[in-house]
Amino acid sequence: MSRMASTPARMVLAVVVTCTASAAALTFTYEVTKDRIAEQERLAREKALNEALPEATEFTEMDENMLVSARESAGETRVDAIFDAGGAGWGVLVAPRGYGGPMPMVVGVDSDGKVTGVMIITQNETPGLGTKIVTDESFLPQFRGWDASDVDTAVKAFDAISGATKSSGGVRKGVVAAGHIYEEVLSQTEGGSVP
Amino acid sequence: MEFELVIKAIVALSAIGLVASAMLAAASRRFHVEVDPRVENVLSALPGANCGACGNPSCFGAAEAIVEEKIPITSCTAGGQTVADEVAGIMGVEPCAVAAIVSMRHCGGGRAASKAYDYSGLLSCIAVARLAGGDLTCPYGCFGYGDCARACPFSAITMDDRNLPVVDLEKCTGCEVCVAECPRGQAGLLAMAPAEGAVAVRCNSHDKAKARKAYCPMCCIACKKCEKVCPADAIHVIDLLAIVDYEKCTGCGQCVAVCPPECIDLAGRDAIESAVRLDGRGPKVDGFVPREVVAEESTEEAPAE
Amino acid sequence: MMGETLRNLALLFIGAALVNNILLTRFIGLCPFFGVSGAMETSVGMAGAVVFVMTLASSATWVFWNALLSPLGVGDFLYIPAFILVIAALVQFVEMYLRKAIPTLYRAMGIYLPLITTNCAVLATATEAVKPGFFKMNIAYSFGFFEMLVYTVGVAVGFGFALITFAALRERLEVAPVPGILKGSPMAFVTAGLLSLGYVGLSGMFGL
Amino acid sequence: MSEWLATFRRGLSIENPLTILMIGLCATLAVSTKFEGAFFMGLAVIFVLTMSSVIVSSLRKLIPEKVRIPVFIVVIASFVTIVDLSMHAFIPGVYNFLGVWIPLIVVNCIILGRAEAFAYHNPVRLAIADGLGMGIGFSMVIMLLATIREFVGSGEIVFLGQKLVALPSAYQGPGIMLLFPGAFILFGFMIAGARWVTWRREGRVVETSQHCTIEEGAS
Repeated sequence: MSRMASTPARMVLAVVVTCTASAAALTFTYEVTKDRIAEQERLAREKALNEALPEATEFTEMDENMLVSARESAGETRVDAIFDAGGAGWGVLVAPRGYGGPMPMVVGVDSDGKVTGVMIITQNETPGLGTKIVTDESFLPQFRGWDASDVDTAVKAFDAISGATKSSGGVRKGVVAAGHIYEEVLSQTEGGSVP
Repeated sequence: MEFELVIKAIVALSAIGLVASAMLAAASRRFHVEVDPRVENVLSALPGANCGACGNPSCFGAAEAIVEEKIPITSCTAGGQTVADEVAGIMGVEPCAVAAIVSMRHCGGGRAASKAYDYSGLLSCIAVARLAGGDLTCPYGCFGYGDCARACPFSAITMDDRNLPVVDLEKCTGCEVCVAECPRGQAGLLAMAPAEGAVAVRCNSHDKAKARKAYCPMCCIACKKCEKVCPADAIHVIDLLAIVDYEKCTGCGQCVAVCPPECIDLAGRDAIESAVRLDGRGPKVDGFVPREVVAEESTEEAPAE
Repeated sequence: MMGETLRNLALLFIGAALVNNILLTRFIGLCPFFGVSGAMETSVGMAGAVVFVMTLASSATWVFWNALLSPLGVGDFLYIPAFILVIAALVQFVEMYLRKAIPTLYRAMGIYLPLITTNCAVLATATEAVKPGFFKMNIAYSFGFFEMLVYTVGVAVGFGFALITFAALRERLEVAPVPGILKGSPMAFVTAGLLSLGYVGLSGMFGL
Repeated sequence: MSEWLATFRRGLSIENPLTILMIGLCATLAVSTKFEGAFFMGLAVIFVLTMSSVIVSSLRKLIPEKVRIPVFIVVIASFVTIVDLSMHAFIPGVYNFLGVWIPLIVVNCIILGRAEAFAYHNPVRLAIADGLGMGIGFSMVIMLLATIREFVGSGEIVFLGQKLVALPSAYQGPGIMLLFPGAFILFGFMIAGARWVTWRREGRVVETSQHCTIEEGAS
């Protein structure tokens, strides 16, 4: 079969040309999809925020300084963002670790320091086992009404789902972290307004 | 569409591509090993199973050795004649015939051999051999737990109803894996012999005839009838055991007919015979020649040669 | 402070090698796992080659990521071709180099090198090492070079350990009376399942 | 045309990448906990395999032998990234479930293996047949495995939010089916089943197994 001989120049040329073509094609795909991806992520986040804080009407993301101090009080749990819901409270976006990796979720805390709701944005738990944290109807509502300024007491009432211990434990860790953030950072600010 | 991003992407990926390919191009110069192009060609002709039968660690090693003329072009027993012809073509030499070498079992005892004790451990020859030297009273015989059959990379060995390994001459490539695997293989229980028209002595015991007879009814009794009948002077009783000289043996089968304990057999007949027994269909399989007929046919053919 | 750092590094290593064993709890890199685990000897060779290549590959991708892709802001969509290209070229380069410079090592390890290009474990580890979170190990920060190195060696050692254990099991299996239909690969899968069950039991150890 | 069909069929039956050649296992076992995930994984593999076969095959005379692996890999990686970004944009749920396995299609031995073994040596027409056949063969097995695992393990099959089949909610499936060990064990029995069928049909045949070997004759 007639094939290109492998001279150095040809080798370099072949690879570089392929790379160029590939980079151009990928940038194009990226440009086409990136708005949609951002939009999807924003929608998912907004949906979760609305469900975790049903009374809030608008959310504004809090600034970087706040996030830095929040991360300090959250310990090992990842904190993605904190949203200020006007007078209705705060939505804390944490990503504690479940069985299948980090589970980004929203913990809603109202201005009195009560947990208003917990919503999981995405999770990658084992279908049928770990996913019960979402499908089990009594699991997520149990966090409602927890006292965020004293989560370490409230957590004693926690009820894990059998067969999904690690996943339920992950959600618990997230709520506890959000509680600590409230206790040490958010409650210091004035009733939900941006400092 | 951000034009800038496209440029950045192209620059980034091309830079990596450039570094990578330049590195490879430089390496192919700098680290160029003078490889005879024939090595690549021979390598692609070889089966690529890296079985090691030729004594080289891999087919690549074998290809190098063939090109450097350290080993003959017919070295690849697994590949056989077709590979040898192809290799001969690449090397530019006359193709020559590969004598197909196959594994041959030198024991006919099986279930008939007497046992020293009842063994009920792991069903493996190596395991039984380590337990007081094995469960056979005969120190040369086949244990029949099939290590060779499991080890054979070409699935050429099956265990038959006599608890003996039967070698399929079509599939056997002579790679000697079974010899290495068998605890008594090196001692002479399994040995390599040419496949074409060979007879096999199904015994490798050098013990005194009386002791031997006590172990197993199938053993060679050193009666020398085969030696007398052989027209090619190819079989001799040496040290109380009939040994075939494969340089001379024509596979006429006259010794097979006269052997009193039926200890000598045609190499290929064994497989057919046990297939017949296992199927229970009687001697109607293609190529099966009953023992009596072997003698008659061969006496007819022998003068013609 | 020093003690704390060492403790974290040790946990990172154990987490990568055992608790999150790449082969048996993450399913990454199974092809060589079944391919070369037939014999002890080859699996040891493969394990050595993987440790070597993985460390090199992760270091190289770490450099490219931090020096080129990340600053230019094109990492999000170019990392797949970029990393795999780096790995493929690197493996080929190492192969050429070894063949010329250290022929003995080449003979022992060289034949496994091409196989490693298509080993998902190498790509996954190299990506994880520069983009933590990619493979969902809950690492909330990005690695420094040294941590990356510890992590990669941990993964590779875990890979080699699982591979060699499995090869040893398979050698035993060869002489076991397995029903004909399950002989060979089906039985190997069942065995791998049981071995993996053991590794699942490690989950949660040290809170990892 | 019959040559085309023959090439196509090989991937489905006698050279099925999963049950016979046993390559590309990682993704198969990992994403087969959900039918939905397996379905889109299959689609992604078919797309990447066919497209990269076409490109490799049409450029086969222009690619110098010594850099063929890097070039193949960049081509494959580009298609994989396209799939990755599109899935992220249009089916985020599935994308999140498949996660790391989409990027890892790049190193799925099936794809590079076919590019190297088939597409580099054959015309575009046949490369398409081979890519489609192998891709569909892969998808069939992974979907079958996922159907069994999801149904037995969790008692229902969900596809893009719709329940296709569901057992009464009192059903408590054996959780091991959904965990990693269950995948190994189930797959072991599936190969045994496939082998039993072949043995029954053709009498006992010699087992062939190949691994993801990319012969690097280049260097």
